[in-house]
Amino acid sequence: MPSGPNQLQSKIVADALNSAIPGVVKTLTDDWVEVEAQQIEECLLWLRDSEEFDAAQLSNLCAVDYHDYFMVVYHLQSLDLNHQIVIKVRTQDHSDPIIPSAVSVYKGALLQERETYDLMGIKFENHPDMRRLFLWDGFPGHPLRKDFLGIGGGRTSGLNRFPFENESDPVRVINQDNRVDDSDSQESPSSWGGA
Amino acid sequence: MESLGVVIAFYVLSTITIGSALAVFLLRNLVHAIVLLVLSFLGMAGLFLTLSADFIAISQILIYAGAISVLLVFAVMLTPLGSRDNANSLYINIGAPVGFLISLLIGFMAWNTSWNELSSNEIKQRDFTDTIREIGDQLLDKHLLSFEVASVLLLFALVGAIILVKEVKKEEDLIVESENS
Amino acid sequence: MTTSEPYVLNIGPQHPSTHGVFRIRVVMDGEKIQDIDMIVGYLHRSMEKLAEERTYTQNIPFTDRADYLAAMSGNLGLCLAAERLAAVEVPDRASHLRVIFAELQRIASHAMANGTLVSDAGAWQTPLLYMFREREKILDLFEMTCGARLTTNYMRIGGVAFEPPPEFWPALDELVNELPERIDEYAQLVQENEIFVARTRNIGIISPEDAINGSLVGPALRGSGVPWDLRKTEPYCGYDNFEFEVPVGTVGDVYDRFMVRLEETRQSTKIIQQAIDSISDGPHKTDIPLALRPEPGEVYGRVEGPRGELGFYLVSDGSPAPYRFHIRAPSLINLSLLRDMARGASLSDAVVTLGSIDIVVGEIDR
Amino acid sequence: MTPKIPSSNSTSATPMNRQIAARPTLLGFVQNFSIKTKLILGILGLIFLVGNGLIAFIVIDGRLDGKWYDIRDLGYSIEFLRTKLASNNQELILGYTLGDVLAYWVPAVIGAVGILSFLGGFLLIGSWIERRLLARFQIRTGPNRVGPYGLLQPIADALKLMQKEVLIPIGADKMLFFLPPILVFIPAMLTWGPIPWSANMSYLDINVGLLYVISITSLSVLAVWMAGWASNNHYALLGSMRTVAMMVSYEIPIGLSLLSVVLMTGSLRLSSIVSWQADHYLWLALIMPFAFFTFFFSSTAEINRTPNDIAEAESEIVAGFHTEYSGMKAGLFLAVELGNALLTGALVATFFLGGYTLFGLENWIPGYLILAGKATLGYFFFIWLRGTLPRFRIDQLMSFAWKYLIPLSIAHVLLIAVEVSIVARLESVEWLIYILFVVFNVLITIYAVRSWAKAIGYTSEIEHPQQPVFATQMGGIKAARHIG
Repeated sequence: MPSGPNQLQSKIVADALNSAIPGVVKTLTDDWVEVEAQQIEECLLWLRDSEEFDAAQLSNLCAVDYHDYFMVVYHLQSLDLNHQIVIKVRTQDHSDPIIPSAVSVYKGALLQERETYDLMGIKFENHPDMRRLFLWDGFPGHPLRKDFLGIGGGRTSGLNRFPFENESDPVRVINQDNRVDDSDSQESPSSWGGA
Repeated sequence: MESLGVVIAFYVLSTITIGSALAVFLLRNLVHAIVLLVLSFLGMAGLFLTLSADFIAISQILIYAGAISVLLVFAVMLTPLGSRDNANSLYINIGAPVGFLISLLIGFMAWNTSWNELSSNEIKQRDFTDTIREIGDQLLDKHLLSFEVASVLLLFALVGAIILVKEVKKEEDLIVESENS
Repeated sequence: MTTSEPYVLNIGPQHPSTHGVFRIRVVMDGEKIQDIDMIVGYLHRSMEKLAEERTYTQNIPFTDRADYLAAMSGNLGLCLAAERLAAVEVPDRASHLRVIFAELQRIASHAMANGTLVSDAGAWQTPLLYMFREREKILDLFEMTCGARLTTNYMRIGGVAFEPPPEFWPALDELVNELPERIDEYAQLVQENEIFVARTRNIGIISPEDAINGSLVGPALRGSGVPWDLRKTEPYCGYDNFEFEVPVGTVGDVYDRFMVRLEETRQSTKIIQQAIDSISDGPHKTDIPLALRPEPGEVYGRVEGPRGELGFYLVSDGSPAPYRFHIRAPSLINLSLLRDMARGASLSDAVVTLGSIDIVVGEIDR
Repeated sequence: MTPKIPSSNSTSATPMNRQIAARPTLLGFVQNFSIKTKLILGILGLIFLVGNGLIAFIVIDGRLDGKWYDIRDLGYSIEFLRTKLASNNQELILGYTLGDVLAYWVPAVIGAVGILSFLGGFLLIGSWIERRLLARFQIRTGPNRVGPYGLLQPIADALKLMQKEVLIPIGADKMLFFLPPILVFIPAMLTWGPIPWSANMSYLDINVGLLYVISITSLSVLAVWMAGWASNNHYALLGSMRTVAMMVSYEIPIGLSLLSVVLMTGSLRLSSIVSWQADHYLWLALIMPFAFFTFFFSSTAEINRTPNDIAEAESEIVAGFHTEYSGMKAGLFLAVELGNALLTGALVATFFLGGYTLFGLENWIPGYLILAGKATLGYFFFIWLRGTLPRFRIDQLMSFAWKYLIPLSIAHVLLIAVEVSIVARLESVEWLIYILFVVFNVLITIYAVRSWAKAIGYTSEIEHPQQPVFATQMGGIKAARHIG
């Protein structure tokens, strides 16, 4: 049984997806369908335009850190048919995850993908404006990762000190490549990037 | 002939007028030059006042200090940042002889005019209280033709400005030129 | 030669019309906007990270501080999601109380949104303060019930924290009785104002297709003519037992969004009245374990907050704290289309458009 | 059933509400006076009125010289004092006698001190009035902490502003940044010159008074532009350019509306305009309502008041041209704004509402009190607008000026010119003609404004209401995507 009240049976979604784009579904549970990472854009486009599913709106996009890999979760919904579809994507590696962007399909993914990149460090390919959203450029690390602050592998991720407290901080050493640059360097619109 | 106050006022106002006009010429900063030009206009208005020409003085303030300066402000604001300096030295080779010739002309005319020197008694008798009615009468009576010609000219300028604005969308500089002229 | 040079205008982080510490860098050509870039994060508190260290109940105060103008709705969203995750039943009286408080919060929040919108249009705070009149009374009711006016922290997993005090009910009756009249007054104050109408009609139009594709929710989506309201489509807390209408705009401009909000406050009054009439005796809370340990799994619970779909994506690994706690912030996602709307508009229109989207910076940044 | 226990004091359930309910009010204070106090206050008020009336009577009756100061009377005054002081007719300085000096300086000082102290007093009390009134419009209390009923609030504000540091932004043009707060003050003060405060009571009763008013007020543009330019701030520059554009546009309707005034009264001298209205027992606002409206509306644009306060539109460009000014410099801008509002009230009163006259009442009440009352009424009206209306957009304002006000003003000038020539030919039944004109002008103004608006393609937004529809009327939620 799917957990959401109006959620579609993921089996139906998976079958339809597989018949449209062969071999795209990787795993599937009651709740969600996991699809091939490189084909997510295609998948979403098909779901959006199909008569049967009509996933017109991207309701929510976020990512979950499972220590070894990330799951990016797409909550789609149809406003006509009043149902929800949950699609997931697993990233290949944990250190530098990259998946295709959904902005070309859903404009609403614009800020959500930037947020995910900022806090989780997942890069979205072909996103028109892939910059950090909340934190400043040069912030060391991505705070929502379970191994933020270098306490890798452990279950707890306590933020025991702020990254910039003093120079001799070991945390500082880990992130020494990233320089803190909070200056207003983007005076000209051309350097803002994006469409 | 004149009371001392008027004489003092004349010299102070002339100093202000000529001084600020010179500064307009010499200053590098175009914006400062505009401000000083307005000061020069105001000094001129004061000079008119010393001659009991109240209407002309007020018109000087209204038209030159109030309106022309705003026009200049617009011109400056529409000028690109790079050329916003008082580039007078560029044209000094042409400007100096032209200016010299003009002042020569004015001087010659001043010399040549038979000034109607009024005695202080005559001045006292003359009524300066209602210059404006006299000006109005003169304009609509003796100088009616020139008055009408001037108004038609202004109408042409107005229509021309509108046509320029409507037509030339890509070359906005023409608009400013028409405003400046 | 004259050319017009584009220049960069920094609107915010401290600016009267950004409603908080929100910053927009605008490339302007005279009065026209060529391009904008939003810079958010001045109020970022990393709530989602902090929440992974706390139990579900301990996370409820975070929702107060996310959307600080609609704390009750945030409380409700988290509680509903956690209840679904842990399979907790809610007593009927608690559901009714939740509906009453959530709808009161909606009225208060819409009053704020509409008031600030008119202020952005240049009315010197008069409509804002008029709309604050009812908001004050609602906040008084909150204060009576849970001791706080903004950060209420009132709902709990399995019900609500407190039974309202005895003087709450007559005050609520009085408020509900006078509200329709007051809302008519606001409608008249603004609708018959030619200047306001001229400033908002046909400004910042969003087409229904764009609104859906841009993930717009709430009054922003309904203003564009899409009848979508989670209280109708995915009823929670027994909303299917109440009769109310979903107002929908016809053009999709600023004025429509304003009017949709105003009409929603009317409908909320109706819902509150029905909830008062149908509330029954009983416990206001079911007892749950102090450290709730839901089964491993995930849930995406959502409510129709004042700003639209307020979602909570919770992932449990069986421990008392959520493994992942994500807030789907409508304020942030509604801004997806701001750049498209602002391009080519004048500065004054952009300000009004931003006001009509009704952002809360606490929720954007979290 | 539900535990709805009735409670008597439900509205004052919170401590804050109780505190608010217990707060004293001005009305309550007056009502709580004993009957004796009320009587004494009433008698004092009567004495004040009667005393003023007596003074006015003496002044008007010629027992004292009614002339206060007038540049045209300088010569007469000098002669008068010269003869009076003939015994002491020795040269004092630079050929001037004591009589000359006195005749020049005494009235000048009296007039300047009079006007400035009135203005200064008003600037102090005016900000209190504005804040209290606005608070009343906005159902709040307003300043009520400093002094009785917050009356000392303006002084506290001024002290606060004086203590604050005056910042000069990096990259500012220091000279131009320093000047504007002073420069905006000059036109604001000078414009008070030709306004007649009472019969023969005018600081500068020149025969080009009306032109003087227009030209001096147009000077403040430059100060505003300098402030915006020198601040090195985009908000300030935007605000100042908006001001410049708007002032240039709105000076034309102002000039045209005043032109009709000149046509009708046949004089540019402000005291003559007032006495024309007094002689005919007819306010110009009645006979030319369009000019009255145009002048009032355009004045709101000139002095940056709502609904035309786009130059310092708070929600858009923070504070407009004085964004970067702090401390007392910002205070000066605010004071000028306030003074200008009062000045505009006085100008409207002088041009259109009979100035210091009030249908013969000016013989019993001093004219300056009547004028101050009318000016304050205008100021009240500005506060009212500020508490009520939103702001126009700049393009809306511009098109309003160029498309509506200017063409209609030109037509209006023609209309008034025709009417003046009719009056000149039918002087015997002048009063009847004027009554006819009042009725005709009101009707033609309404008709012309409506038909012009229609001709130019304007449709009232309110007449075509745009209401949200309900989802059930649209066929429910399912129709979501297919709405046109």
